[in-house]
Amino acid sequence: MQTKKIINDGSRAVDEMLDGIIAAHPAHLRRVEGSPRSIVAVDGPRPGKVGLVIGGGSGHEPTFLGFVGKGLADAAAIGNVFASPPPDPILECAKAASGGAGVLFMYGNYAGDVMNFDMAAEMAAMDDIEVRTVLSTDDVASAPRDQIAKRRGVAGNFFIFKSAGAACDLMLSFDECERIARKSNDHTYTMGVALAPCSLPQTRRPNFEIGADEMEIGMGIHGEPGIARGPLQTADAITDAMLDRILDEMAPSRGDRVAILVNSLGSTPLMELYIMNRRVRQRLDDIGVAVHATWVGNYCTSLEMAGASVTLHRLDGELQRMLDHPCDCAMFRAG
Amino acid sequence: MQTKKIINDGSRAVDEMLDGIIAAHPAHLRRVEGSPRSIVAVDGPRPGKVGLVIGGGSGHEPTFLGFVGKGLADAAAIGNVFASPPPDPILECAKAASGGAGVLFMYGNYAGDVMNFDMAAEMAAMDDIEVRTVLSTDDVASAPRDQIAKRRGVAGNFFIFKSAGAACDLMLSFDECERIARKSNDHTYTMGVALAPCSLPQTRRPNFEIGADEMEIGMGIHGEPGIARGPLQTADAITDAMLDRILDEMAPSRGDRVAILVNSLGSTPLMELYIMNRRVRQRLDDIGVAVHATWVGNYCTSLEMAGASVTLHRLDGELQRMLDHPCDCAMFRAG
Amino acid sequence: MTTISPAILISMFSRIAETMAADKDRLCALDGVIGDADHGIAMDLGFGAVRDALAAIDPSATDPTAVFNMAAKSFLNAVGASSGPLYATALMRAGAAVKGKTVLDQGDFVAAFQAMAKGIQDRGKAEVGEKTMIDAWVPAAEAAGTAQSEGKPLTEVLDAALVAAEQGAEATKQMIAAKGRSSRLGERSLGHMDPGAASAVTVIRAIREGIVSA
Amino acid sequence: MTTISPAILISMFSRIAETMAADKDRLCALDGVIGDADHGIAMDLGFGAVRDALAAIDPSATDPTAVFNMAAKSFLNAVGASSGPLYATALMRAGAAVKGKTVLDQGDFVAAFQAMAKGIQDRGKAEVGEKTMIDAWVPAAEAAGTAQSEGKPLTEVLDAALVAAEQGAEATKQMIAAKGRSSRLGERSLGHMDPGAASAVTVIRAIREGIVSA
Ligand SMILES: Nc1ncnc2c1ncn2[C@@H]1O[C@H](COP(=O)(O)OP(=O)(O)O)[C@@H](O)[C@H]1O
Ligand SMILES: Nc1ncnc2c1ncn2[C@@H]1O[C@H](COP(=O)(O)OP(=O)(O)O)[C@@H](O)[C@H]1O
Ligand SMILES: [Mg+2]
Ligand SMILES: [Mg+2]
Ligand SMILES: [Mg+2]
Ligand SMILES: [Mg+2]
Repeated sequence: MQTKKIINDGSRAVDEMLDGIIAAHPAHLRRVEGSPRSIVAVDGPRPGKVGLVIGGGSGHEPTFLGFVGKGLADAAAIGNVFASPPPDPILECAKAASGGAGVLFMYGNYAGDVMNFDMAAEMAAMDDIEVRTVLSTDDVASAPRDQIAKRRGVAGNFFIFKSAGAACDLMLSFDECERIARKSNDHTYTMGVALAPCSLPQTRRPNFEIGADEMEIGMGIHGEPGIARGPLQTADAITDAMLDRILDEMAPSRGDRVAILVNSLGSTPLMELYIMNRRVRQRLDDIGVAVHATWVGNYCTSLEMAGASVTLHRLDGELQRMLDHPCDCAMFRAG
Repeated sequence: MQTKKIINDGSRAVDEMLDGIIAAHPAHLRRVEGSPRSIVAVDGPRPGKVGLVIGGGSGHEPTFLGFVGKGLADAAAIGNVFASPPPDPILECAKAASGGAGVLFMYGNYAGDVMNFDMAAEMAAMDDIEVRTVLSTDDVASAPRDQIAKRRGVAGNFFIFKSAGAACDLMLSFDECERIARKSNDHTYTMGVALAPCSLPQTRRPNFEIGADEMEIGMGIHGEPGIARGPLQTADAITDAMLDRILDEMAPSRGDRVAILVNSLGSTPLMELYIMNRRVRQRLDDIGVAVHATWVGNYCTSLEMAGASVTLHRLDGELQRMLDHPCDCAMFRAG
Repeated sequence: MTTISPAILISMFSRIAETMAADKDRLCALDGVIGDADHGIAMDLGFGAVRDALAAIDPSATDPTAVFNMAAKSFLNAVGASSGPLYATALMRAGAAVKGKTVLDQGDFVAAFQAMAKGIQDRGKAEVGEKTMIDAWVPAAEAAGTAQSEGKPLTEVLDAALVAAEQGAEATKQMIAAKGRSSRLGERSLGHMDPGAASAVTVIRAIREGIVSA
Repeated sequence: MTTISPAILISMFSRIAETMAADKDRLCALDGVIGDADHGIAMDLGFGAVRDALAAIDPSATDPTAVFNMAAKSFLNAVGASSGPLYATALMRAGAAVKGKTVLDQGDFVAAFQAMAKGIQDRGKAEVGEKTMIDAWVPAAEAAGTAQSEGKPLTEVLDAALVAAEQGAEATKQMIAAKGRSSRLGERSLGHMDPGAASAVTVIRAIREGIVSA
């Protein structure tokens, strides 16, 4: 039996989605002429500004499209579901985002994305666009600490892209934008839990199997297996398991400040996310860590997967300024 | 087998959710002292302004809490999951929202809500707060045209509350606020489709049954049966079925303007919603109806129910001004 | 048993709470068919709150009206929903019907019982035949009144009420809902018992047991 | 069959596309175990796009390099993902290896085949033993080279390549993934065949059939 989806034709789903997005948000988003999978901020790129190009597979909405807008990303290249875009639309984004001051490529650390974005960067260089790449690696569950470069990028993109976008919008130098982007990634820690799979529009079959009373801690946003599978626990126990690992890495001191993102992987409703946020706050209060701002909702999804992630973004003065810097995106509010 | 939820104790879920919401959004929301289910806009009520109190059962987040903020609702009274709040927290909201110019009660038209809000209105009258009530009845599937007063209020609350909130924020008279609220309701048409049930935190069992290849057109946001159950169709066919009914009621002329809300009932992802929006636009373009603004996402949910609704809000100059009037709510952006 | 003290009323409410907890799942399932699947939760929560509130008071320092009023208030605040105002009004009317009494005789109790049905009707404005709890409560109140006027003992009065409630609830299967959530169902509500009528039977049965065994 | 014309290459790609469509679900299922369940979609999409692009060109007015380049480009643009750059690089290298030829003799074809494996390695930087498509492609290229240097006919060269690819794919079950999505799985990737290695076998089998039956 196929899973239920409100679609027409699985192989057309991404393009039809983009049609619907462009129709819905004409004040924020436009397509690059002739490159329908390259989406640009109407009010984004400008001369002298470092351009910010993000992108990756579809199915994570509002990531990446939702993060395109003034003060955040200038353009996003959109792939098939859970598949990196090919180099061409990335290159078109780079051209559209380029203001002559260099272009940052930022995306989650996945083999496919790295290959395609690298090919696009080479092609951009031939067009005299200097590209630098900052990979996000916020998923602390995806590799041990001594292999941080192998970690995946997940919901923490929200903060990582946000800081970089603010740095670009403030017309900082290419070096500074890159530095801030890297620093933001280093200050961002995510951990997720999955309860039920999603299904791809083309297959309409669950993309992984999980017992009716099981959860998987650390599972990736494409259903990549995590670090432990076991019986479903309470919201507090799940949140604690994630925070233990995050706090262990972050090693905060009393008086530190963070921003929080409690993110739904798709079908986990706000009620459950806010119950988790309550626990996050209890834990942070206990150790004297202050919370500067909190986002709760669907920010980095895996279609209709059930589960959630918690991201802590450790702030210093600079990162806080970047976070508070205004941005104007179609799908959410921040700054 | 119980459904999977990230909760602690089903009977504490609503209160723990509210703890998490207040922790996340201190700049927007606060609780009425001593009445933990009464949530007030930090920056909302003020002397001389008509107060706007909304409310209803939990499980529809970001409805109703998300609509509390400057320029929208002053306060929301929160019930158990899918259950009207009792009169006491509604009364406390009325007191908190009252600026001496009268208080509007606005909520979806459900027997339970009507009884509880009416009792609260009587109690408010004893406290010399004049209350008037405007019920939302935007669900065109829920009763035939000759029984509009029996219709349910669903996702169209977004527009209906928004116009009323703007009227209140503009310091219009009680009569004017009430008139605009009623007019906005009369100009709002919603129709939904459900694909899979949700489950209540206390029962952890699906709240209705539906075949693995079935959908139900017109189903209500608490799983109330709709007008037709049949095999799942394509996004375009589903959208057409909903629009046919909506447009038949709205009877637009060429040149009319509308705002659109394509809303997820919970687990239906943005990809599917935007595919639907694409079709809505095709249909409206075909009949020469202009689109002033579009919202797509989770605005009125039924926990993790799968399905979506389409709302058209027919604009004239006045309603467009109300829609464009700024508001500042925790969970979304509008105006 | 000829007089009903506040202590008996309190234990009667505690029995209602117990029965409702056991009946919760069935009522949710019934509500799932024609409503929103929460009626058992509401009734369990409501009478659970009543039991807890009443457990905190001293039966020797209160009167029946106060017991009914406290029950009404705690039910309402715990529940909201449709059942909240309906049962809260029922209980407040029962309290009003026996105002000034320190204990209740059979006539007082039957009057309180009938006031409950009247309260639900006044609050909900439903008529018999609209597939609501009214279809159990109204025949039950009438049967109690008839049995009472025939001079039957309280046990038999309540037996008659229960039988009438059961028949009334059964009859809702043949009705098309006209009030509440299920009223938008039309013909599709046919064949299913109204959950509020079903829980009314549970309440009335527990009242009977609470009084008979006192 | 001693020379391979552009027309034969085009029909070979069309056979790959056909085989991949039939294999799509199995490949998605394999990817579902250790990856993100889309590998069959990518391969089907990619070779489907190759077939469609090649169907539009005139075989008599093109050369093998142009065929491979068009295949590379259409695969890449349809797919992205990991398979896109890997197969696109493979196909471009194949095209480069036979630059200037109007038809391919056996030696040309084997050189193109080996260039594909080299291209995948250069692009993905994976070593044999890291549980990727390399574990099928590299042994296949080596086996083809050996058979070719032994003077075997092309049919047997490709037979040898296919057998080596099958063995290589089978061997990935015993490997712990070190590249791509599944590299975060650690020990949990043991026991499962790598989907990219599995699809490499499908590609190589279809190449063999396309050439042998030409
Ligand atoms: N106006 C009314 N008068 C009497 N009973 C009503 C009325 N409206 C609803 N009911 C009863 O309430 C029951 C549903 O109660 P419940 O599920 O607790 O509330 P909700 O409908 O708010 O979820 C129905 O089965 C019906 O018996
Ligand atoms: N660096 C690499 N070198 C060679 N092959 C790789 C590499 N990374 C991934 N692969 C192959 O790609 C396959 C997955 O491809 P696919 O599912 O299409 O892409 P994605 O991982 O982007 O979803 C893996 O099974 C593996 O064989
Ligand atoms: Mg993929
Ligand atoms: Mg309810
Ligand atoms: Mg109910
Ligand atoms: Mg894959």
